[in-house]
Amino acid sequence: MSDTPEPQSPNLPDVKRILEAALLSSQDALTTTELKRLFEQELDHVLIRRLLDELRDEWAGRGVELVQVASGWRFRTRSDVQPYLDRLKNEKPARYSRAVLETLAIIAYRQPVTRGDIEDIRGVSVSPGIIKALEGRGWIDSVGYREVPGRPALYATTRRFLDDLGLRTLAELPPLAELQKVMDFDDAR
Amino acid sequence: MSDTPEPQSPNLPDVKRILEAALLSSQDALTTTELKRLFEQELDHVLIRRLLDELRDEWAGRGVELVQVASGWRFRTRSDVQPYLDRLKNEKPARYSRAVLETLAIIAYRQPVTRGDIEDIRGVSVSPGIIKALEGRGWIDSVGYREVPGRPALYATTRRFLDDLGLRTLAELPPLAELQKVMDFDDAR
Amino acid sequence: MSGEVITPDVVPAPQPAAQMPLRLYGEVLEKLPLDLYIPPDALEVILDAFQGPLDLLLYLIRKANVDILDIPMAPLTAQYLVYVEAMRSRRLELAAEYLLMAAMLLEIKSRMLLPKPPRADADEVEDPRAELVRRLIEYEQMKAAALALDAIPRTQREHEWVGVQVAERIAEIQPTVSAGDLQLAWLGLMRHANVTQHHRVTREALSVREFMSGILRRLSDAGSLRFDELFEAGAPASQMVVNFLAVLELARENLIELLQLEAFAPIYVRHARTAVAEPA
Repeated sequence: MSDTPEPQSPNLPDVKRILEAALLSSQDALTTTELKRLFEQELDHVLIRRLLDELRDEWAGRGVELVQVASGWRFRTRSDVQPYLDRLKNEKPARYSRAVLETLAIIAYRQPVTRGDIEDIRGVSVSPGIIKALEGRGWIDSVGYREVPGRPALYATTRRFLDDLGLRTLAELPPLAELQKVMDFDDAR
Repeated sequence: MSDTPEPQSPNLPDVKRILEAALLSSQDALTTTELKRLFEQELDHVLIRRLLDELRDEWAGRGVELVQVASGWRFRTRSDVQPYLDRLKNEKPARYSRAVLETLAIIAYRQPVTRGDIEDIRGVSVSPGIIKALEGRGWIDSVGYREVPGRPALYATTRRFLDDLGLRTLAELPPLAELQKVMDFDDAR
Repeated sequence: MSGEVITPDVVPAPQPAAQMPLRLYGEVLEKLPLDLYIPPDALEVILDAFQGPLDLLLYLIRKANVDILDIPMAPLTAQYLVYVEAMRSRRLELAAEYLLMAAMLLEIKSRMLLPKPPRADADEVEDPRAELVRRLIEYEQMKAAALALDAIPRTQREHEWVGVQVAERIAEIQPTVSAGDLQLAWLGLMRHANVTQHHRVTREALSVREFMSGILRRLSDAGSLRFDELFEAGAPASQMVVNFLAVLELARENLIELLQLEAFAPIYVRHARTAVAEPA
């Protein structure tokens, strides 16, 4: 229904050019399925994937890189230019206290967990402000309730958490340290 | 926890790389004065300007272009990729106002009609914007003039109107006789 | 959420105790436990640095370099209690968890002192420290994980998302209209105007109207046409009839002129008074 002329079937260099423009201008990461929707003709997933890999290689060494995160493909600035970009920013990036980081780690590695679970592990009470800060950042959300008295909320990390950390899945989180010792201990007793 | 080291004085290729990353990631256009703030050492306006021109040339022919607008420099998508990017959007299209729909209905069912005819039926004046909107859409056009003072244009619906509505002929428009029944029914309750 | 966190690693190394003797539950501690001394003005800061009793215990254990799986309960408990006592004596607000842990440590210590029951299945006797050790290990794991998470480069700190402006739309998304919308619009009109009878249009009449528009459009292009040129040779009879009706209706509404110069000469059709200057 739009007045713009239907775009012609683009050739491969054009496809890559269009993929690049879409990824550079998108507010969010784009999956290969979404990227396929750019084109009228049916393009193969494998082809899109190959072109994305080519794009990633072409951008290597520049100030911006193409990365694959949990919710798809996205361009982001490379960390080595960040100190320059910081000079343009008025606010400093948020630094999180140990309490926030430990809470986040417990939710990330033990999800889904209730606030009570987090308190058991940390040995101290968890202030509502900590949960709110993580929710506000869009890194955790409540995914349900545990069916015990009080029906406490169960928290889990979000896709945005993975995106912001440049991870595709939770499996890419740093492995937990000292796990071996726990096993030894369990075996020993 | 990142104690990023103070960036070293960048060399020229790096300056260009940093300018590019800053412009690609900025929400707004950046002036050369703002761009100078990226760097600790004092860079010449002329130099920045030259690098921006180089960047613009390097991006020529891609799906995204570096442009200088009133508020500074910014990257934006080129208009020729727009039809592709539009496919990603799933915004709902706007709806026509009742005035537009009624005007269109009168032209469709009573064609050829003048603006005066439409006004007689609707009982209100028809703004030129409505006629323009329907002409712009390619749904109506002027097919002649009525030989009365002022020689008002006679409007009729176009082939494109039928195409866009999926009709082969005007006779496939909903019959008005049935409408009468609907109305009688509505009035009866 | 205070930004700067002082990790336990910055706790100053123990110094020779020359100050007042520390008291623990009323008794003067003759010998300071290893690694216990804290300069008085640093105490608050240091206690702030601990995330809770588990964190404090871990610090004591790691500092003493003992095996977490074989914690010497007596010295550990003593050290822990000194810290807690120091906090209390300084009227620092002491989280209840610290006292709870103190009670737990004392309980474990006392159970360790009891002779083991002479049972055949001695293997099955659980170490009183087991639960504490499990919790310490899990917490230490999470502590390390928190640091590891924080070390991952993240958006808004080491990276920015790229978001290039999308060029202004060339054509806005056009509203869609269905035939039903038109029907409803007409319905609304008729209801409003109450002129239904007058404007009733039949299916047949619509066809005529379509041909009327078509004829006018052709006349706009051609200027004038021979009457027979208005009819497509070989068209179905019904279409011919409708077309003819359209010509008559156009003439009746004075939208076209029919011209015949003499009898039996070709009839010409043109826009009504098209000869009058028409805007280009």
